Amino acid sequence: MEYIAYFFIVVGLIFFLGTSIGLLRFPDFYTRMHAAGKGDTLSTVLILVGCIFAVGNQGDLNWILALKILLIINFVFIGSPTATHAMMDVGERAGAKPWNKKGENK
Amino acid sequence: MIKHLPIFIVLAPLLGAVFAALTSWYRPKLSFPVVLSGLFISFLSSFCLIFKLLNSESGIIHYQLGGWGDKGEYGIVGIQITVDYLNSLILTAVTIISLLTAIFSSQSVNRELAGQQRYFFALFSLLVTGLLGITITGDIFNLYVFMEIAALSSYALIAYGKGRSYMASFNYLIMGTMGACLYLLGVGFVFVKTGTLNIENLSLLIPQTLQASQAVFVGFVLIIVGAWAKMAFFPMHGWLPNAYTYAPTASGALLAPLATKVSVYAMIRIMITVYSIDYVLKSPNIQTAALLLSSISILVGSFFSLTQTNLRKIACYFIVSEIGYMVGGAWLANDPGLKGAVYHIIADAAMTSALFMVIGCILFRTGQVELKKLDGLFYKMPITFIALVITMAALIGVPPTCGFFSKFYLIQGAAQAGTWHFAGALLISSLIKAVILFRIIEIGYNKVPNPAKEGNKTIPRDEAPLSMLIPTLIVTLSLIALGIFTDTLITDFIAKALPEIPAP
Amino acid sequence: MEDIIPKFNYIVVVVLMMTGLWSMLAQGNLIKKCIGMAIFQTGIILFFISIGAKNDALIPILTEGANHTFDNPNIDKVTNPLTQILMLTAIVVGVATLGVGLALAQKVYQQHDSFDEDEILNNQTK
Amino acid sequence: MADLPIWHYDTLFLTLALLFGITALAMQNLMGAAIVFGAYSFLMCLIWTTMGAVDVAFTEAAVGAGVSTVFIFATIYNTGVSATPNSPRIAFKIFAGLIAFGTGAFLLSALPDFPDWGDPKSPVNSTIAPYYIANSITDAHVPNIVTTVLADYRGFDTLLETTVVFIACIAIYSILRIDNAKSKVTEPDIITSPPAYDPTDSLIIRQASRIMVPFMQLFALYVIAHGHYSPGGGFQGGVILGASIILLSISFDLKHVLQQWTEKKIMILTALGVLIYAMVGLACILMDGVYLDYAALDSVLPGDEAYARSHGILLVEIGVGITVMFSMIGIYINLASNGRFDRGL
Repeated sequence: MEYIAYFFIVVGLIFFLGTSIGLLRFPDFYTRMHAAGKGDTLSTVLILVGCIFAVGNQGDLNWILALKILLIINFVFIGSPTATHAMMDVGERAGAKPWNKKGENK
Repeated sequence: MIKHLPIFIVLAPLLGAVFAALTSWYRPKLSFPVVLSGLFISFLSSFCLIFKLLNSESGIIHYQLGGWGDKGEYGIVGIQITVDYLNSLILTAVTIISLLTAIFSSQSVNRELAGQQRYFFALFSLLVTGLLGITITGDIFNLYVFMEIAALSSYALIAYGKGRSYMASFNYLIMGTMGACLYLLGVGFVFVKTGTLNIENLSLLIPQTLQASQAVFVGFVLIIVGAWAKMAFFPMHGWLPNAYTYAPTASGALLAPLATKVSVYAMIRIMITVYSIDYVLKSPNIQTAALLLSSISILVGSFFSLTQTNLRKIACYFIVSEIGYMVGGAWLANDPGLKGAVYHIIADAAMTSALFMVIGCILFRTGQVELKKLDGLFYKMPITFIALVITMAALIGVPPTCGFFSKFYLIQGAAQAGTWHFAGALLISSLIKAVILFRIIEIGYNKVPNPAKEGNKTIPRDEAPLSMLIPTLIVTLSLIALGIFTDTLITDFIAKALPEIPAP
Repeated sequence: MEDIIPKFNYIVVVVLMMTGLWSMLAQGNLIKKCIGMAIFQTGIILFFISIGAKNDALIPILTEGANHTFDNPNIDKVTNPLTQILMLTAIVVGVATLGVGLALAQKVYQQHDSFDEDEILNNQTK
Repeated sequence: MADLPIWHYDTLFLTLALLFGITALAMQNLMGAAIVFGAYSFLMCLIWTTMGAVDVAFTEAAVGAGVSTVFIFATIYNTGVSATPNSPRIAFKIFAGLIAFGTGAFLLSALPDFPDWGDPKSPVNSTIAPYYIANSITDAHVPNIVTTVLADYRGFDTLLETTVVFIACIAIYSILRIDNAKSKVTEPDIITSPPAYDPTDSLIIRQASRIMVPFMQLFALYVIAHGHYSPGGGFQGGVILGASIILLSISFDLKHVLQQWTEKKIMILTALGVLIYAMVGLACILMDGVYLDYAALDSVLPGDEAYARSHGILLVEIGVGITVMFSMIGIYINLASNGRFDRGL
């Protein structure tokens, strides 16, 4: 049980690392938000799944806590992409131009 | 019900405010009487408590909220409110002045804030709740919460003045929050070493076992500086003149006499009860600094009042100088000095209240209080003018009024402690106030306007309405009454309230 | 180092509070003043919470456990609840003050079209 | 060194929090400063959780990071000021810096006198606090000691704290609303038609918040009702309830919210919560107890004295929740619409 928890959490952290790198290295607003939106959601969900197993007591799952964490996952799943979408929307209205191959960020 | 009197002092204005806030949506006219009755109940409770106190043997009345009292080794676990000789007087003064100010302000609020007075009286009552709470509480953290109640409602009351009052109120908010934060931090420093918040338990702990603790000392300085910021003591006085000048008449008349005085009370309470006179005397650096600052504060307030042309601004700078009197008197830390300081809290509350009420009356009839434009005031509003002269005489310290006696004690204290700069500052400020009084008399009495210019034979009498004039007169006459009963006040209350003070 | 680490939180508290204090005094911008005020307050809250913390202690919610029963809790292993209550009050007072400050700042902005203290002063004296 | 628990996360978190705080103050862009301030508050939540102060962390997450950041946004949005040039008052800034530095040095002079971090035998932890830990169950049957102390032992503080929130609400109302509604306080126009669909508003956001809001409200009610056994209580629940309505008014528009919660309703309910709390206290006096002594209510509430206290705590928490919820909504609406009650963020 413990190893499953470690597995999920480590994978989540790897995705988090990817998100951070993407947020820093991608060329324009939209791709950066893409990295933040997708990577962030997935890694949070993975870490929370890891938490379900981590709080289990010697091989037994604590079902009520697991249910609560599942609810949290549900809300992260709804909330995080919506927030990203809202920011994208505002960014487009504010006039952020997508990057193109010529390397001009205008 | 007698047992519950202490809580009703605070609870009545609080409930009055809540009911006023509710009724303002259904019967806006009702909110004023609701607030008034709340203040009246509070006044009655505090008045009855004085008699109960005089009859009690211990000279102190406790009320433990929630029934959580002394639990042996743990000390007092709940919040306790206490009434003793020191604060019973101030409670009564606060309730009387707020009741009179409420009656006084009904007309001016109706005129100045026509159609916008929703919540004005609710906030008025909440401010009184805060001030009474600061005075009555026996718990240093509870005091902080009451401080914030008073502060938040006064920001709103000042902001009712529109125009420049918003910026004045914002500056007050920054300064007031800074003061409250420093106070809270000081409470934290005391709490680290004592683990209790109850004033009585602290007064047993600090003077005996924690004399040498640096943390407790830092806490002491922080609490005092926080209280100074709240009361507009010298380096932190910048917010006061603007805030009180641009506030509406009614807010000014309530805030000016009470808000700063209650902070002075809080400072004295911390000094003599939580810490002790001994502790104050053993930190001579702070004492010297405080005395020097109070002298500067008195002089700065007085000189700035000379340069102003607006009667309200002059009155505001008077407050700055009067704060110097009280802080200085308290920090002299000898018997006459402390007596003078405590007596001056009450005397100055009455004097400032009278001054702002008179100014309110003049504002109500003439619409401005520029000194130049007050010519012939005596002929137009004779009663108001006489009240103004009596109030100014009290501020100068002319014998039958209360101002004389407080000054007498303060100068005596300064002489005993050998701080001549403080005595000198007191005398100079009296002189400057006398100059201003003569200027007012010259403008108001000697400059007779020519009535024929407006086609009248005589100057028309135009006094403020009775609902404003009567409270003004009551407060003004109380200045003389306080002076006459000085002896009773000092021996029956103030002398009993102060601890034994070691002879120099 | 041995002296500093056990008291590191106090040092952070003091630095935080003094940044807040400086910001309240020196910043010209009204909103920045409000943020500085909030940071000052969080500094104080952090101070109170750290004096109430205990080594290896549980949260102040009693549960039936191994060395821990409802009726006879192990007092050294439960965090001090008192400082937490005080700070709950302080947080709420803080947000109330922040709200009033922001409302006043909006009003000032309406009049002077600026959040900068110097500009406002210039406008007023004109 | 390793045996000092502060070494684990707290040193890192504290340093980070310090950096965030200074960044928030140093940023030229006001919107950025507000966002960094929100992040700073979240870090503070983490620090407090590691120190065992879950209720405080919960409140800070709801109040500090959530609502007060929204308040700052609303102000910035309303005035349209995003960045400000640094005002050139160098001399004054240095002077203020000296004051702050001097104060800081003075505060640090007390450092050697402080107990070490986490010392269970320090005066704070060994004077009154053990009473609360030892007697919370016997006095009130409430395992969450914070709730007991908050609403019972120091219940008067909490009454006043609720009053502070109430004052903030009516103060902001009278500062912003009354003046902007010009000479006369008027009822907002009764909105009869449903809000017109605004094509710039995203359907996704609306649907997502439509799903979230009921869950938020359910969770808030759980927090209030379950405050005896888990972190939370009237304040936290009230703020979350308020935040759910604020979310609605951000993702839809203000008119939509004002249809259900008119100005009058909001302001009356704000006062009502304080009234409930104060009246529970008065009821105790009428039943021969002292003010706020819920044990006196045992003849009307079920159970013995300890259970009467437990139920009394629940009653006042409900009052607190009502006041806090509607105060937060009222403050938000006033700040976001500059007192005009026409459009929100």
